[in-house]
Amino acid sequence: MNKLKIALSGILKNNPTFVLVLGMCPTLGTTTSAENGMGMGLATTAVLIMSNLVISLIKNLIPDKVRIPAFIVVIASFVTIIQMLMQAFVPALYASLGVFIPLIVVNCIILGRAEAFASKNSPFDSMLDGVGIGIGFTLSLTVIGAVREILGSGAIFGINLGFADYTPLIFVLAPGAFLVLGYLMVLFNKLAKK
Amino acid sequence: MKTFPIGGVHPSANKLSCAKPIEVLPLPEAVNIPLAQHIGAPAVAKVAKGDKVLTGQLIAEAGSFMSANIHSPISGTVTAVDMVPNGQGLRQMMITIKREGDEWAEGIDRSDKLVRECSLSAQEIIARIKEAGIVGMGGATFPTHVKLSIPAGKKAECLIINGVECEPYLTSDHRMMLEHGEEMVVGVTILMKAVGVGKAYIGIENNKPDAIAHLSKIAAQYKGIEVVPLKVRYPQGGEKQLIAAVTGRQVPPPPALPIDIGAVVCNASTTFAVYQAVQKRMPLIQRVVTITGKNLREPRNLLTRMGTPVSALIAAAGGLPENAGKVINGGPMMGRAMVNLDSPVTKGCSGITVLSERDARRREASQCIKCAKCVSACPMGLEPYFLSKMTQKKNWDELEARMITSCIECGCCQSTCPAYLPLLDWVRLGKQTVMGRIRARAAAAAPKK
Amino acid sequence: MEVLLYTILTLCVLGVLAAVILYFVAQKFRVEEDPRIDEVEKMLPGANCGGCGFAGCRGMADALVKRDDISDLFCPVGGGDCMKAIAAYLGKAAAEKQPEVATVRCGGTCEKRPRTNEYNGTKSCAVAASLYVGETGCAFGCLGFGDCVAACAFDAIRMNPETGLPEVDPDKCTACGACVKACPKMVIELRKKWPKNRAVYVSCVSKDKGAVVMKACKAGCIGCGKCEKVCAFGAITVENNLAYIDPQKCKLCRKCVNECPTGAIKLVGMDPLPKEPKAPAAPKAAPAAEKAVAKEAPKAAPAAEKAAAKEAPKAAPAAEKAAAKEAPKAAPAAEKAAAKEAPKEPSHES
Amino acid sequence: MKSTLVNMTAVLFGITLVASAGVGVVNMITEEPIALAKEAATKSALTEVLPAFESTEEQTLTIDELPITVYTARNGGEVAGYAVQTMTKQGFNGVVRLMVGFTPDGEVVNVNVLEQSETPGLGTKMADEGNVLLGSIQGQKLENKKLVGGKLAVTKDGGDVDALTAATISSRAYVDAVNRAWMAYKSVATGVEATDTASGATHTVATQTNEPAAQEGGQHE
Amino acid sequence: MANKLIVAPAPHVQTSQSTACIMRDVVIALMPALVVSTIVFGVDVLRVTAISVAACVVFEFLIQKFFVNGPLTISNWSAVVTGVLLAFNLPASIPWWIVVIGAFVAIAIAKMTFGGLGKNPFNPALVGRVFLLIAYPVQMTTWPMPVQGAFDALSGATPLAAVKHGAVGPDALGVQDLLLGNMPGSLGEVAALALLLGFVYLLWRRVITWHIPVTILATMALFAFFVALGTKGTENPALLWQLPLFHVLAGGAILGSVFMATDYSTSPMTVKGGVIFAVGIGVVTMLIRLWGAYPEGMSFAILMMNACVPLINKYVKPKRFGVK
Amino acid sequence: MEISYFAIIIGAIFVNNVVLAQFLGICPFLGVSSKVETSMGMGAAVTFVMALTALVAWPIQTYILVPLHIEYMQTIVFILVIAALVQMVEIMLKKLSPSLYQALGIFLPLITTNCAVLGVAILMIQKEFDLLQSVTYSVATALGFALALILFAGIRERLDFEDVPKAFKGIPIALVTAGILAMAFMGFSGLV
Ligand SMILES: Cc1cc2nc3c(=O)[nH]c(=O)nc-3n(C[C@H](O)[C@H](O)[C@H](O)COP(=O)(O)O)c2cc1C
Ligand SMILES: Cc1cc2nc3c(=O)[nH]c(=O)nc-3n(C[C@H](O)[C@H](O)[C@H](O)COP(=O)(O)O)c2cc1C
Ligand SMILES: Cc1cc2nc3c(=O)[nH]c(=O)nc-3n(C[C@H](O)[C@H](O)[C@H](O)COP(=O)(O)O)c2cc1C
Ligand SMILES: Cc1cc2nc3c(=O)[nH]c(=O)nc-3n(C[C@H](O)[C@H](O)[C@H](O)CO)c2cc1C
Ligand code: SF4
Ligand code: SF4
Ligand code: SF4
Ligand code: SF4
Ligand code: FES
Repeated sequence: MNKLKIALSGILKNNPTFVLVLGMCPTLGTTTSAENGMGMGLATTAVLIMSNLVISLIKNLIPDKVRIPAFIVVIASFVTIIQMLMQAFVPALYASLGVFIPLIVVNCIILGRAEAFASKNSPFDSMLDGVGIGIGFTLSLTVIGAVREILGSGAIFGINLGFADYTPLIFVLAPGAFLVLGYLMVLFNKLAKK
Repeated sequence: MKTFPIGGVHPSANKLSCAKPIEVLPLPEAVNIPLAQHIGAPAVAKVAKGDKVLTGQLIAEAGSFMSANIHSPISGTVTAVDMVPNGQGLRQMMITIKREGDEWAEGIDRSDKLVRECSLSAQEIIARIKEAGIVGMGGATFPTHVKLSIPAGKKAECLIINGVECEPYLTSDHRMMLEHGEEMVVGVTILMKAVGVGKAYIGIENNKPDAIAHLSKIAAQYKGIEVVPLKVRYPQGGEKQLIAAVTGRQVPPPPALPIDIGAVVCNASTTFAVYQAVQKRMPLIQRVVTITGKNLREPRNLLTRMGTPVSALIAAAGGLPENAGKVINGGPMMGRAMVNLDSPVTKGCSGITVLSERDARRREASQCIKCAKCVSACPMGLEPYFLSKMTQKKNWDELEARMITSCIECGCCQSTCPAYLPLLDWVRLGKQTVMGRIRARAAAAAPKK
Repeated sequence: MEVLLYTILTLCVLGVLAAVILYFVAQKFRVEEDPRIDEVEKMLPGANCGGCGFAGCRGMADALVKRDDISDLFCPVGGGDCMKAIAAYLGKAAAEKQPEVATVRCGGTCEKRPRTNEYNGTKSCAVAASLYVGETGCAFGCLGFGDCVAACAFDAIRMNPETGLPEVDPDKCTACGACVKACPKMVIELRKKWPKNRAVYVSCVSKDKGAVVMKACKAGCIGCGKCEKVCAFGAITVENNLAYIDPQKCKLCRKCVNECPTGAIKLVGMDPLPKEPKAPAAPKAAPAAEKAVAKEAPKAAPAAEKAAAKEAPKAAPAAEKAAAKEAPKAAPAAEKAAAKEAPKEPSHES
Repeated sequence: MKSTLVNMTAVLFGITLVASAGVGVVNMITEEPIALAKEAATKSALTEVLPAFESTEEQTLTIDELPITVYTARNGGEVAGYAVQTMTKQGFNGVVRLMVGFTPDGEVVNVNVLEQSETPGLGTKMADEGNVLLGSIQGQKLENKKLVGGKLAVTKDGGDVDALTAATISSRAYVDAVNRAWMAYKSVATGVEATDTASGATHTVATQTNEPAAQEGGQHE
Repeated sequence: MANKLIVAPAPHVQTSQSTACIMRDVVIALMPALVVSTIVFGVDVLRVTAISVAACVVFEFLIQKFFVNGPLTISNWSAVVTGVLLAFNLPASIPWWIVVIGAFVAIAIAKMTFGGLGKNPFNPALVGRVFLLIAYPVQMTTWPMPVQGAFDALSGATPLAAVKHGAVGPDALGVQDLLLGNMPGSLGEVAALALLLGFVYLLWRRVITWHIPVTILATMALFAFFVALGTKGTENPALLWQLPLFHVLAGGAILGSVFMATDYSTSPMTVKGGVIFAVGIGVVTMLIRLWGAYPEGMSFAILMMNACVPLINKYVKPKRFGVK
Repeated sequence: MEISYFAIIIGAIFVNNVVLAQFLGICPFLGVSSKVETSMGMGAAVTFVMALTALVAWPIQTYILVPLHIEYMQTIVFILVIAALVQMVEIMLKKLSPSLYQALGIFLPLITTNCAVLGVAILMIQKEFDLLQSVTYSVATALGFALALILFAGIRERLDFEDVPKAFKGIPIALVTAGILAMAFMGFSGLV
């Protein structure tokens, strides 16, 4: 398979958010601002790349019955590592992402890619897949975060755009997350079709 | 005032011809007699091309138990036994007779004399009814002798005469009750004897106060016959609704029948026909047909021989008006729109309604607004909107579970829908399909046993 | 260091415990199952996302293995390739059969069949059919409300507003038969699909007597029987005032087409024979050709047809044109080959 | 691979071994930065609400069933002030956590909102600089305020703390938390148990490295 | 006969009460309340209503024109109803652009996204209202005082808010004030009497049946009665009728139960279902009013029960003829 | 910490509904909600697993992780235990009660990757509940999940029935609906 294609397919064709509709919890829960969305996306990407790599390395060693526990331990280890690193070096972001960092473990994207791709492909390809999907995820989350931030708090990446008094707060709250994602998905599908 | 328990609508009555006495329509030059004028197997023709027949002569015999005899309504020569288009343009086997005078078969008492006494046994009564080829004249055309033969193990408790005539426009039963009330009540006593009950009710909506008064007076002279005035509401004339209105009891969903709760229902005109058949040996060769419509010059009630072309009735009412849009065999709620005006009047035809083009054309349907008016209008407690939509989605199992087979096709739902959705169009289709599936299932299950 | 030790200890103990317990539980509670379910599950992406509508990939695998018709099951993660692979593994690809195409057997266009009334009910053939004869005088023909069009999942059948009749796009039609089932008038038939979508068929289903037909429709079959007489292969029978061409016996010789007084026999993909038919060789050549390839499912076209193809190059695609021109003598062989190949095409298309 | 007992166990053992070793090592590496980060966070919260100080000492009390932490800030041996990490559950959306700084004689130095999930634009104004709530108490001794039943109260309830516009609930929560802080302060600074405190002071740990009650992750927005 | 005969399956009669006719009746039924509201709050009321209606109609038109294919349906008046009801849920002092945003949410998100009239599972006007409430809480909870005879004790809070925060008791406002609308509040909720007039009109025109509104109000009254009984009822018997009456008359109880809970597409299709739905609304409303953070719970309660409607429709079937 | 069970239950089901307010378990919420019956099965399965998780995770945290000062291993340990547990239950259920397996078991693999389960385990520790409170909290949360799922499935069945605009079919309309539902659920805020 064309290596570039593997990496790129995660952005459009296999976009984890808009096409595969996986990993919805962090997608909704952490996108109160562009920055948070991006942070979550990057953290997930890191875990994704590493777990894809490791899983494809050890894929042949794992007996069927313990496949899920084994994969999950690998993933969870990386998540814990990321968690500790973030806690140590970007404590503010860590605080605002809250419980969603440990929950990267159960992000369906990661286990999904592990099973769907990494357990069948070579380590390098798997890593590329992780990169592609990760970028797709990060981009989606950033866009959703940006839209919510603009609509909800009249700012982007924390920069006030000057109409904060007129913006509907609801977009940084739970209902806004669903609405923004819903309409962005329609938009994405329309654009992707063209 | 009594009425049925759920649903129903109030279409404007438009009983234009209710004050018009019954008149006799001149005999037609030729008649077409369909062999299938009733529910069940078609009758079997007993005559062939070229045969001479007399008025009242048997020309086709019941093809099986669930079938009915057919008699010639005129005298003359059989010119054909062939496929002829019916009112809906569909080909149907009919006997065509060219009229030559009006010579009656023997044994038929054509006098007006009222014969009260009837000494026949129940079997004999039913035999005479069968011989006269009587079928339900309220529209369903169910062979009356079949209905009166109570199956073993069941017992009739009361007889209900359907004098409701809840369809807008139609007045034939109304006029019949007014002008032949005496005979009809005798008919009731005969029917009571036939099914072995001591109690009969005549249900009449209270928009016919004259008929209620008239029949009450007559019924008072007989034992066990009671006239029940009913609150005006369509489809009070529906068999199940009428039973519920009169007795308060509800016929369970299909396949249960009225007899399961001990009721037998006969239409008022049928009852009169029964009187004539039993007491006068008069076969069912003519009936009162209302020809009506807002734009007709002269709406009338006409005593018409079977097989007479509908066009003759229209001509007798002053011809088809300039703006006529629809000609309906029956009333506007349940009647069938016709394409072929040369088609014959049959045993089940109680009226011909002519609508102007403006009234005839359906209004443009929009989308359902979930007003639930159809649900509350349905006298069977169904959910017409769901049934209609699910038929379109072909979800037959769900349709069966939602009891689509209970639908009596009264049209309340569709006529009340503010979005003008063609609900019954679909429900009817769904009902047919589901009934087909049920029958197929029964057929598949049967041989195993 | 102590913490590190505890960490390793705890996790390893838990890991081993999990493995041991899982092993014994799996041993003790083993359930025999169709092994293909496991296989199919492995072929699925395993995201357990529920996107297929089943609870997890195993549910989907189970359905794939157990259901006979898997055409409406789809895994959004795995995509089309994945589904194809599984179908191949399970051997559930549609069995190959003689190619057929839906054929609308009604020629009663608006022009040939005057409207006698105006239908104002639900625009559905089923509804109209259960009510009455239809907008025209013909009690058998197409009602024109397009139930068949709605039934087709492949967009292969369209209503032609000019004629008021549905038209099948033979290239899109998969012969699934949905339209045949949908039509309450039984106007549509699945007929043998000839190469280049050629066809000869009676485009009428009216069993009315000739006189009645003529009154209702100028294009109807009046049951005169002329076609039956002219057909050398006994492919045509007239019953109940209606001619029927058996697609298995018909050789596309087209003689009947010119014979029909009302034009009820329709010819597709070929030019008609010249009005005064000569082609003396044709009938004789045909049986021979037939014998030669008697075992082949779609029988080879007679030589006469080849001649026609030459005469009407515009009707035939370029490739065939070339072949016909280059080696007119070899044409039958080429055509035979084409005919043999043809059956496979539609099933690939689906 | 086939699932036999040996290889199942071996594989899971191997994976958990490597994984735990890896995670353990990273933990050892990050332990210190994490602690430092946490300390920095606490410290910055403390410095914001207190006058300059050198060291703190921490003490956890339970007041009205909620854990309240009092940091006694010292300059040398002298008490520089008290910072009270206080909380309430009466916010519009649940928990509100404040850090309230007192001078040794009970003047409110400053209030820092540590955690709240009030409605943005309404209740969240309590965290804005110079909001009316803070304005009502900053630089004042609380016993000099108009008390209702011995407690601070918003104007609507008869007190004299101005409420945030259209956010009385949040304001009440704020005041409730400050009341708690005040009691904790009194109990630590004067050694007298607050009058209506259910249970008294618990343990006192005099180290700075001890984790302050972690900020809960429950907040979602 | 001029033309060909027309043929269609029975029935051959149709009601004259079209969709547009029904919607127009709802608008007419809302007019008394509009008049009272204008008297209470001044011309601002007309401004807000006009903007809301215009915005709803324009949005519906634009969406149908450019995004959905299908016939234009703005002539069926349903957008007008949504517009008026949305306006009735806003304070008179609301800035125009918030009204427009609310109308957009109501029409574009809550209605047209789902396919338009009759397909939306949630009440559009209420979605618009709740959206605004959450998005612009300050503006949405700033109530202007009635132009005449301002009611001091409330100082700009609605009676419900005032009672909730304990500023006044439920008897602070007389029944007369509640009925005639002499209190701060949203446009449509202040005039109980005018709303009841509309109710009677709708009943008379057979647009709605009494089941849902009456059940909601009865549930609320009962709930309040038991609460009063459970708390101070024994000491203060007057509360036993004051609290129920107050909760039924104050706030959006009547507006919501008569006009918004009865919205066809978002309420159950059977009478039995309607009663379940209505009891649910009554209970949830009182829960929120008494113990929740919001002083007014009607909008949330209706939306919440809207979510249950599909389940109710699925499991609650009408009384079938002949089935016991 | 004293918290009334009533408050925990109401809080977890309505006020802080997992799906609509906390954004946990969204994938199965969107995936397994097209039929009411299916979503009931899923709801029951989640309830069962969550109760089990609380029963196991709480002792592990209290008696292993905390005493050994390895709280940072929480994520790994919990998820390993949950995954093994779910798989075990699945295997056992298949054998012991095929009918129950048909109803619930088929949802089990989905639940391993349902972040609501791990999320609840982590949150209940964060909230410093005792064992009984933890179990109450987990079950209530699961019920909240089931409630949202079932309501949602009802609405989606209706949407399917109603032919919503093509562009919105499927997930987008489900998200918009969830948004409105979340708005409605905000009405419960402050209830406890
Ligand atoms: C298959 C069949 C069997 C029937 N058997 C009886 C019967 O045994 N006794 C009876 O009183 N009516 C019987 N009926 C008549 C119906 O109850 C009813 O009178 C008839 O269908 C016309 O009623 P309608 O116009 O309301 O449809 C039967 C009808 C059908 C279709
Ligand atoms: C909706 C509906 C309305 C009916 N209205 C009448 C009516 O007004 N008068 C009547 O005699 N029969 C009416 N019928 C037919 C009766 O159901 C029933 O068939 C008839 O009373 C039985 O008597 P018969 O068999 O003598 O016709 C109606 C049927 C239906 C389904
Ligand atoms: C969407 C919304 C969010 C709200 N958020 C808060 C809040 O965060 N804090 C608060 O005290 N009240 C909040 N409220 C409650 C109301 O504004 C309530 O009326 C107010 O707290 C009491 O009114 P008052 O402060 O004007 O007297 C909110 C109301 C709405 C509609
Ligand atoms: C009795 C009745 C009540 C209505 N109530 C509302 C309402 O509360 N909110 C609204 O947006 N539309 C309402 N409408 C208008 C219309 O039904 C609504 O826009 C539909 O929900 C759109 O599908 C109502 C209509 C009627 C007939
Ligand atoms: S036609 Fe059928 S569904 Fe419609 S109202 Fe009558 S009984 Fe009910
Ligand atoms: S009457 Fe018409 S608009 Fe009303 S619910 Fe029934 S189908 Fe829908
Ligand atoms: S429905 Fe099937 S057979 Fe008919 S046209 Fe379409 S593909 Fe062909
Ligand atoms: S072919 Fe049949 S289904 Fe198709 S339009 Fe004609 S009548 Fe209808
Ligand atoms: S990310 Fe939470 S369930 Fe998928």
